[in-house]
Amino acid sequence: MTQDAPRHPGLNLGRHHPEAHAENEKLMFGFWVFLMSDLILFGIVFATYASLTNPMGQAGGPTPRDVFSLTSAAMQTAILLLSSFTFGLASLALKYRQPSLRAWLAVTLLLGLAFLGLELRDLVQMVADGAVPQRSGWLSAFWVLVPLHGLHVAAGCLWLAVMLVQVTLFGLTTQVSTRLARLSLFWHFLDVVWIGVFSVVYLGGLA
Amino acid sequence: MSRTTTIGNMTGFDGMVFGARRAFLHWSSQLRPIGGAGARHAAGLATATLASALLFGACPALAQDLTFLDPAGPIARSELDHFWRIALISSVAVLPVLLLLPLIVWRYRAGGKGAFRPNWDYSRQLEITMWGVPIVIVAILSVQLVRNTLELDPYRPLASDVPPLQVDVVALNWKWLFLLPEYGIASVDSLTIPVDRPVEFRLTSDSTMQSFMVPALAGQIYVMPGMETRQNLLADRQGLFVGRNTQFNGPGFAGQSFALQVTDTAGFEGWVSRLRQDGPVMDEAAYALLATPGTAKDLSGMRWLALDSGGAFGFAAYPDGLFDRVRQRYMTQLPVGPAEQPGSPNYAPEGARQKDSQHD
Amino acid sequence: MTLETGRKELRLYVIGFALAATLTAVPFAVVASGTVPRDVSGWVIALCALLQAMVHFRYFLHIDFSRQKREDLQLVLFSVLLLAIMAGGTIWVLANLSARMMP
Amino acid sequence: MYIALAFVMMARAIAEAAVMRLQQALALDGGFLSEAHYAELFSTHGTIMIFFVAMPFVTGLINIVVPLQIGARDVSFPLLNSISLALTAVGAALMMVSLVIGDFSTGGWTGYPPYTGIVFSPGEGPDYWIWAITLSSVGTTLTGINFAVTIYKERAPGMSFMRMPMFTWTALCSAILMIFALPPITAACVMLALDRYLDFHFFTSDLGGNMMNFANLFWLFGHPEVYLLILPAFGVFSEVIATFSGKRLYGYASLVAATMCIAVLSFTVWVHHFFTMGGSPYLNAVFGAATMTIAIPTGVKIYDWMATMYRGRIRLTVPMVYALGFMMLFVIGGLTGIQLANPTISYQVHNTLFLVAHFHNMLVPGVLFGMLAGYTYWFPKVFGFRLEDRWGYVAAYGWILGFMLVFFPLYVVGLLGMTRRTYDYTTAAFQPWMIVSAVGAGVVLFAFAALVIQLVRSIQGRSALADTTGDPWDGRSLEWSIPSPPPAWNFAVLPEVKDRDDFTRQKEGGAAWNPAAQYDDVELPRNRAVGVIVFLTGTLLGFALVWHVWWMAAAMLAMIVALVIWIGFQGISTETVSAARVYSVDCDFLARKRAALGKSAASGVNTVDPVGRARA
Ligand code: HEA
Ligand code: HEA
Ligand code: CUA
Ligand SMILES: [Cu+2]
Repeated sequence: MTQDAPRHPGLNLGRHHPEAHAENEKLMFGFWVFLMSDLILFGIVFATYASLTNPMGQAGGPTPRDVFSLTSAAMQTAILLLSSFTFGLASLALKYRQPSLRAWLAVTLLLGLAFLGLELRDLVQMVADGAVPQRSGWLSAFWVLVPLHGLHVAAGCLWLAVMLVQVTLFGLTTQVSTRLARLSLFWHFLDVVWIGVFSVVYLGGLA
Repeated sequence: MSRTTTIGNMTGFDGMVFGARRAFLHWSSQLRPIGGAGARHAAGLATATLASALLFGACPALAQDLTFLDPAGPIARSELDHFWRIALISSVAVLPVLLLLPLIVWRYRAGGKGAFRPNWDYSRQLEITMWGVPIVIVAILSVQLVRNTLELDPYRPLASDVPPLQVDVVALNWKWLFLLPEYGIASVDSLTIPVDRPVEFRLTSDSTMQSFMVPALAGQIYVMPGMETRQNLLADRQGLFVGRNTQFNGPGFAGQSFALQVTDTAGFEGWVSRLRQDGPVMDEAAYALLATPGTAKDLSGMRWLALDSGGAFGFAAYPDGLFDRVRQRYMTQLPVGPAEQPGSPNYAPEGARQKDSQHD
Repeated sequence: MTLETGRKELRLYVIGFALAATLTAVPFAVVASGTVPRDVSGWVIALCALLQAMVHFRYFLHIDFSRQKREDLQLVLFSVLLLAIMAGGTIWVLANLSARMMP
Repeated sequence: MYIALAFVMMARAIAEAAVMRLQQALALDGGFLSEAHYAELFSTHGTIMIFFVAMPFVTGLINIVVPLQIGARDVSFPLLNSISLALTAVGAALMMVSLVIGDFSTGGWTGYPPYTGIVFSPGEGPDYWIWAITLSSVGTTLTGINFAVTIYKERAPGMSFMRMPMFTWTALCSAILMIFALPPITAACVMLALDRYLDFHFFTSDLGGNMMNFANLFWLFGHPEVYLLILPAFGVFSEVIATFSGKRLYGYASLVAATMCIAVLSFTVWVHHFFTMGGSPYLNAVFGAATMTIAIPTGVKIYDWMATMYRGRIRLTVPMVYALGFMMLFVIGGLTGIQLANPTISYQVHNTLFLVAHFHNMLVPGVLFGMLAGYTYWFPKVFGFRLEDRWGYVAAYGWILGFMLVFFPLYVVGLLGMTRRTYDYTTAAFQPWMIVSAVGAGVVLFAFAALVIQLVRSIQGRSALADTTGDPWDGRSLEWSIPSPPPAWNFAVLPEVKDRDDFTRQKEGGAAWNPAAQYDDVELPRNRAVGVIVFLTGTLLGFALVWHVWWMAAAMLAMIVALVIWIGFQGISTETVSAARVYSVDCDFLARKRAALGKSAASGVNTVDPVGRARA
């Protein structure tokens, strides 16, 4: 029983990885604290964005209605949410040491890349429309907020790729399992931040 | 204000401090390490505190024209009252520390008389006092604070039978431009206002963020490009007061002050009519030139200003709506580049140069 | 036993996913329809976002009220408190200042 | 390491402070510095003192002391620790480079745009400021995470939160502030950089930028920052006062509660730094009142320390002199802080030297004295010998007197209307005060020299000052139960904690210094060169960004990413210390300990005899 007792946030590894389960306690807690610090960073950028989303901040330049597409935002949201789910399946596969682990990780990676692709497409379109960060305070904030999240997702994708290599090379060693556990926290956390992005930026802007 | 007279006083102070230091060094060299010397240490601490308190007793004459310690209007007076009141109320919690601490150190020093109770670490009553007293004092202070803050809101027009004098202020590097819409005149680094008549300042900046203050009359308020802040004040005493920018904005900052003359109505009207008669007319190009970085003194070489008295100067007229235009310049759809921002080292107003040569 | 808990955990992910998807779909639908008045849609968006964040924390990040996780829950709540103070405060302060500086 | 860095940077910042004071003493109608030079001086002085003296000092002290106090072998993540240190060092290195190549910012430590924007400061100065702060702030955030995890997860068995020493408590609160208060400054600096480099419009005057947001974000960080610095100082004073009063800390629970209150409240008051921006009176009143509430927990702390001394046996050692100087002076600074918390008073004295006097009154007797007390107090633990006393006393009293002479006059001239950051003035009435102040700076400089002399003398006389007991002060917490300097593994056997002042309990119960029943192997992390690499790449990155050397910046960024991935492929490298080795070192220490106790009891001189005192 005690072996199964959760020691940290996220999915616990439990008795199937006794050593990693114990080892994970302070690593996961530390990572969790880091994420909370990151959350504040996002909060600051969100607040800046919100305070510039007004005619004064837009300085006569493009407004949300001019540059956002609800469809694209919905697609990105759907993809990211789905990737959270597939990462969940990967976590379960990890916990019970099932061979499907790598497949789910790969699916998640592909979804992440698809998300980034769509976001990039939107950004390129915005540049074409003249909605560049140099145009207004509001656009400056947009170009920091959304790409900041995108950068996190890109880092997550890179990390996923590295972990796929490591799982293949080293197998589910203690270190690899604890890293995967942290990556899963990171990935789910990014999805939580995305809730803020689509609610504040896209839905708030288009409502 | 000459330099030499002040230096003259210096030896007195200097001697005093150096004497104190020598005595202190002598005394501290006699100290012995750890333990036993407790008494002397406590006494030393007290003397050190006392010595500096005495230094302040010998306070030299106040700089009368630029401090709220000698207020010339109801706002500054109220701020000064508040200042002392807060100090007094807070002292109720702070003084006991200053008084009791030396006593405790004396009594409970190693080898002193106080009883030693190494495991005493809690007393309910003491605990309640420790939290209770500051809570009560902070509550009292907070009531004072809220009342005072609401009352002295710089935006609040002052009650008076006379309508307020409207003054628009544009902060430049490193000078102050005053516009009096009622009279159509403008002045740089000097302003005259009538006594006992409220003045309402509207302020904006055509350069960096600055802070406008006339300490003897009222506190400060920030002045920012593209924005308008306000300050209401009233002088109830005649005199010459200093106002200045308090927010650092580059070389020239130290000299960015202005003279505020408070006179009776006749004096004020005299000032207005003198400017109307003798002052040059400011047009857009002249404003652009005026806005170039530099102090008023730096500008006094410019002949078109037709200066007769040193430093400060004024204009018989200024372009209509100048204040609002300056403010709105930053609020358009167009970028305002360094060449168009007067405080910038890269400021290059078109036509301003011609202006000066025209008048040569 | 293992398989059973495994299945239970899987079910949690599925429930979480379904809830999250619904809570996403609702505000998107509200905005897409374009018929809901602005202030109502604003509230719907905010409420759904809040609920969805809680769903993610509960089902994906596995934060709940059980004893062992109290430390983590405290950390999250503390962070959210500070986030509210800092982000909310920023918005308030800037709105207040801007309002006073528009003539 | 952190402390060595702090020391070097301090030497520069002090020299700058002395030059500024001299300038102002002579500055009636001019002086010897140009205005631009003076501006660079106060900017570097403020930036260095806060970010590269006070912060590393605090961090270094926590790093050394906390693992010892909680009975741990090290901080949780030693590798991360070396990376944080490297990032702090990067910032310091950039500050130093700016001395030689190009100019530093003239915008003060607060760096408000639009003055620091590209329009008004087209040079490289603000870029130095931005990158020095950005890179070191990332390091500080990571440090905070490391400390928080260490304190949460590495405590010795039995050490519940309410048995933690006060210093560890304050370290925990500081860590929390590092984690949550640094992101705003990181964000603000990056936004300012984007404004400057890529023509964004966060804080510009035109196109919808909002310069007020910078002030807002800066103080969202800046205010918690000053409490981040003062809390560990409070922790040091708690330890020092309890130890040298020979008494349990009075009101431990109150002190813990007060510390937490201060940490949380510090996030709710930032607007008091810009009451004069023109916010509505309601806004100002709310934040003014919130600010005042901090006086309550702070007052409780002061009273608790007084009650700790009350009924104690006060030994006036050097750290204790700092503690007393702190208490007397700090309450005066607190009183002026309360005055500043009133918006209407702030309208008058904001941006004047009254404000400068207030914050030095908190930073010097508070933070600096705290750090100096901590330095004197824990020096023997770290180096194995005590600091010599005589010059220590000279320094301590010199600081107290010098501080008063420098800064009390500034209160007066501030009230008289002299603004901060002015290199000259035309009002003759200021000058006498300025001269007193300059003389004070001389005393401070002398006190600093005394510290250096003290250090040199102590190193020369280290055999006489050697601390063989590991417990030179009759300490109360666990760090005093182990040898000085501690072995790499700190504790031979992780202690079992049963009381708040656990070491005192052991001594009183005769349980101290007993060999353990069983010794085990100890695993220690192996040193890696990662810190050095991060330092080099980070410094080059910052330099490349300041001077717009894009290829170098890109290369360094790529290198950092590669480094992270490379670390990811390394196994955890540890080395094992055998149980036999641990056992023999411990036995050695215990034997020396017994010998030392016997000797000092016999000679009867003024060295501390911990056991005798505790039993008396
Ligand atoms: C921790 C912070 C700190 C400390 C300790 C000090 C210490 C001092 N400061 Fe400073 N100061 C600031 C932070 C600090 N200051 C800040 C933030 C500003 C604002 C900048 C701005 O405007 O933006 C400022 C500004 C400032 C000004 C500019 C005022 C103006 O606006 O015109 C002046 C002018 O004289 C000044 C003077 C001094 C002096 C004489 C000291 C002296 O008291 C002391 C000199 C310091 C020392 C001598 C160091 C002592 C340390 C040790 C001895 C430790 C020893 C270490 C070991 C043994 C390991 N300070
Ligand atoms: C370690 C640093 C430190 C500390 C501890 C403090 C502590 C406090 N500070 Fe200070 N402060 C600074 C560093 C610090 N400050 C700096 C660096 C700046 C300016 C930076 C810049 O502009 O460059 C600044 C500026 C500053 C301002 C802005 C002023 C302005 O720009 O106009 C204000 C205003 O409210 C303020 C208030 C306070 C208050 C109320 C406290 C309180 O925490 C004090 C509490 C303590 C006491 C009150 C004393 C003990 C209590 C008692 C004995 C019992 C009870 C007392 C009462 C009930 C009154 N500070
Ligand atoms: Cu200041 Cu708008
Ligand atoms: Cu503050």
